[in-house]
Amino acid sequence: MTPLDHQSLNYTPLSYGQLFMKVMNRDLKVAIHNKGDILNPLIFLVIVITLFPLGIGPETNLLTRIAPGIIWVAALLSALLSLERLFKNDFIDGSLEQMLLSPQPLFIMVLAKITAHWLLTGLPILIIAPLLGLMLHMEPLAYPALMITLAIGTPVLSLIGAIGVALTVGLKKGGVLLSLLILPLYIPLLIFATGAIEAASLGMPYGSHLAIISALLIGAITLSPFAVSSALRVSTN
Amino acid sequence: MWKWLHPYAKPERSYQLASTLLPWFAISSVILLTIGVVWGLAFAPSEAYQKEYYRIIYIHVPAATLSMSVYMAMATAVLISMVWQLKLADATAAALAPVGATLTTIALITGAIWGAPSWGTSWVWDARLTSYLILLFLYLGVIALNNAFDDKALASRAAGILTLVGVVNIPIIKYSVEWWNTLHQTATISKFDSPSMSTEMLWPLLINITGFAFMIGTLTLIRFKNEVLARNSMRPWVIELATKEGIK
Amino acid sequence: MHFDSLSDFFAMGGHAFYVWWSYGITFVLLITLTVVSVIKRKSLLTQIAQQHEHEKKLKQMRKDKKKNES
Amino acid sequence: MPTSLLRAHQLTCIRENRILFDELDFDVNAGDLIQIEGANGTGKTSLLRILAGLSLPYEGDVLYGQSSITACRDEYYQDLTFIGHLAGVKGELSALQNLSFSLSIQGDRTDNIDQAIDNVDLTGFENANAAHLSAGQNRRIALARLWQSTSKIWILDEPFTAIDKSGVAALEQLFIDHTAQGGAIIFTSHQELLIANQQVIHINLEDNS
Amino acid sequence: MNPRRKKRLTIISIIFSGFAAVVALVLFALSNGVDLFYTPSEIINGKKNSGLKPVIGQRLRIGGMVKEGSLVKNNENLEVSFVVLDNTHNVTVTYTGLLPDLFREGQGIVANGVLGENNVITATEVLAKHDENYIAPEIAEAMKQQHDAAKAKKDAY
Repeated sequence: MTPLDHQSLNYTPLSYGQLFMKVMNRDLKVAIHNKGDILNPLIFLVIVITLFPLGIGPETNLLTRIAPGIIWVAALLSALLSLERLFKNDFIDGSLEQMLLSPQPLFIMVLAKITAHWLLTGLPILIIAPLLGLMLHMEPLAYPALMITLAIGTPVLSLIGAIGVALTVGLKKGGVLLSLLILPLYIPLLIFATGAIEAASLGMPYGSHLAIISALLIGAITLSPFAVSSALRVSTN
Repeated sequence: MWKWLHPYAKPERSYQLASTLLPWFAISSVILLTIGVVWGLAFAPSEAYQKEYYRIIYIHVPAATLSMSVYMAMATAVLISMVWQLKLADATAAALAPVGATLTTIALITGAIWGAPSWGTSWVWDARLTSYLILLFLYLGVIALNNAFDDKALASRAAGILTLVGVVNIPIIKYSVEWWNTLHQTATISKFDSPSMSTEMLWPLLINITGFAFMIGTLTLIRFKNEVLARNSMRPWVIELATKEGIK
Repeated sequence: MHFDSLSDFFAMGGHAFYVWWSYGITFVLLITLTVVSVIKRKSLLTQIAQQHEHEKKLKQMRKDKKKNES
Repeated sequence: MPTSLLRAHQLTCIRENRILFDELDFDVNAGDLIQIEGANGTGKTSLLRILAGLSLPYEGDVLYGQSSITACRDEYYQDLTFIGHLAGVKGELSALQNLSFSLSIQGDRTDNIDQAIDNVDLTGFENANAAHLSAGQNRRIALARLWQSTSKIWILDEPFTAIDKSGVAALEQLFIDHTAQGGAIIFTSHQELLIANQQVIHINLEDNS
Repeated sequence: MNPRRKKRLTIISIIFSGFAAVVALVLFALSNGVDLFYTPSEIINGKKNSGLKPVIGQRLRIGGMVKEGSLVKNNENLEVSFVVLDNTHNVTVTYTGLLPDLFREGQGIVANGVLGENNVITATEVLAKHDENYIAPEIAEAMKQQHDAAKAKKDAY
């Protein structure tokens, strides 16, 4: 029951892998208790996509043409909706503060939290994407491209979005600001993802589009954890 | 080597320095812009194909090139503030953002007006124009973050992170015309020894670019002084200044 | 002078609309930014002065209170 | 000559254009029990957050060893346990899960967690979700970390809030043990400590501004 | 290893390898071309690097010079057709609508449209692309004369 003599003797750091898994597992466990947080953005996505055929008329050719754009824009908006949760709850209950005070590298914990966020929001989009394609009469040739772009692209949504959330987490009215900060950064992803799907629907190769999206993903993985870490230290000040 | 700079790291001294420089910058910019604009509008010859409306170049090109330079200056100020913890660098970055946003808006609007007669469209979604639009959004985001926090120092650090993230966009804007086949032509004066422009057209353009640079300097100095005042509102010298000039 | 007459100058070879709009908008935007920045300075100084006055008053009140107590 | 663990150097804090404290200097030595005092809004919490490196001072520096804490975060945080206003406890997880998670990311001892749970009188509640426990119990989950702590410097913001009498006594005993072993504690509290023969250093922020 | 050094090493290696991967991917993408832009010879022979050929019904963007004397106007409606060429190949473009001010034979254009049979492109939009050169009319005239003179000289031999 007695603490410390020499702190450095007792201090046992986790390996980076252990730390990553610990944080990610905790976030997943917490999310299981808040099922609405996972389901609501997904339902939002489906509803937005339903609105398009209703709004512009169910003309098949037109829908086929704009399907990639609609799916991606809807995915983008639903990501935006779910992002707020990434750090907000932790900020409110003080566990974010404890993470900032940890002697272990913050960027690993941040990356773990973003990964958990993607597993909870990006992955479900990927799973229901074929259904969305059907609703919009998407060109059959384009399905593989849709799946691949979503698989590489949705992590980018979480990674870049995390920067915006981290910057605004301490603010009372961060929501609108968040979209102003993040949506412009999403534009390149949107352009190349829809470009790839469009190329695929014409039976053309889309490898170079995928290369650009992969470059975005790798760039985001590299930079985002550090940007998020320093942003968190600023905005919780 | 940097010793002479040291006194200017104090807010009061740099405020005074800005006040001394301000009239010179303002006068230079007014003179240069008057010469450049009058020359460009009235005396420069018309262009072989675009006739008279090519004269938009005399504001479009300075605004466009300098708005990117302003962004780079802002990013440099952010880096300086992060590495050396210089509060004045924060003030500089915050002062630059609205100036850069205005220039970007000017570049986009004049570009759209120019595109209508020459290309046959005001706007195309090609790489150059899109990345330029993103630049405007980045500026707006930086301004919004600067205003979102009550504490100026915090606001600057938050805006600084976004500024650095956005630097990725600058090479994309710059090289978009070469990497992609955009409708936008490549740079006219990328090489000074043989610019792709007749000399009697080039001179007013160069004068106008310098004039715009001084204009930017003027506006930045005015805003820089404001930022220094706002960030040091507790200091006796600011209070003294405020009681002298503030209450009417 | 490149143009033959003043009206030629204003007509800009039939493209007056494009040229004058560009220059006009640029002028308006730059002037607006200048004016806003200058006004900002005035309001900032006023605000700082007012805050200072307010604090002076508060300090005086505290002093008076202490005097009365003792 | 006592060993200095932490030094506040010329700390100035400004919030909403109000100077909370100005050029504050003090040393935190091994064995010190420091109570920060002052009325509401005098900047107690701000000071603690600055000392923990969560906020930046307007001017001045907090030194750990020879260097500023922002320059040696990792080393400093090995040596620091901070418990703020917020418990940092997830309502969705059990007391045990909460405690073991925060111990492992803080690099504290994770052996003997049951004993730590017992120290804060939570035996029997360890598997209940924290959301179903009372405010005092949530607070105790956070405080249980102190018994497992491997760090010398403790910064505690109102540690006695919502804690009952026996809890306060146990905590005070822990304070005595910790300082006796060369640790240092900086805390805020609206109540006087009950323990006798313990030298408490008082820093009053109202004197400063 | 000392934790601080371990952390620094991890950060540096992550950033370095990430940067290298990004550059490699972008270079790969650029070498293949990511846009829908084709020159006339690319429409006929496929893209230079990838041999990629557009398919009939594909929306694309074409760029090139308008061939001298190829512009045919239909006076009843605004339908026009013209030939776009680069160094080696020709492609016909048809378009209904007003042409931009700078459109003229011998000038560069960019058209958005759909590829049809026989490499005929039905354009939905024709835009004039002008280069980065700005020259006064007299000089343009002088250059043209010089050019013609050189040509005449060449023809004379």
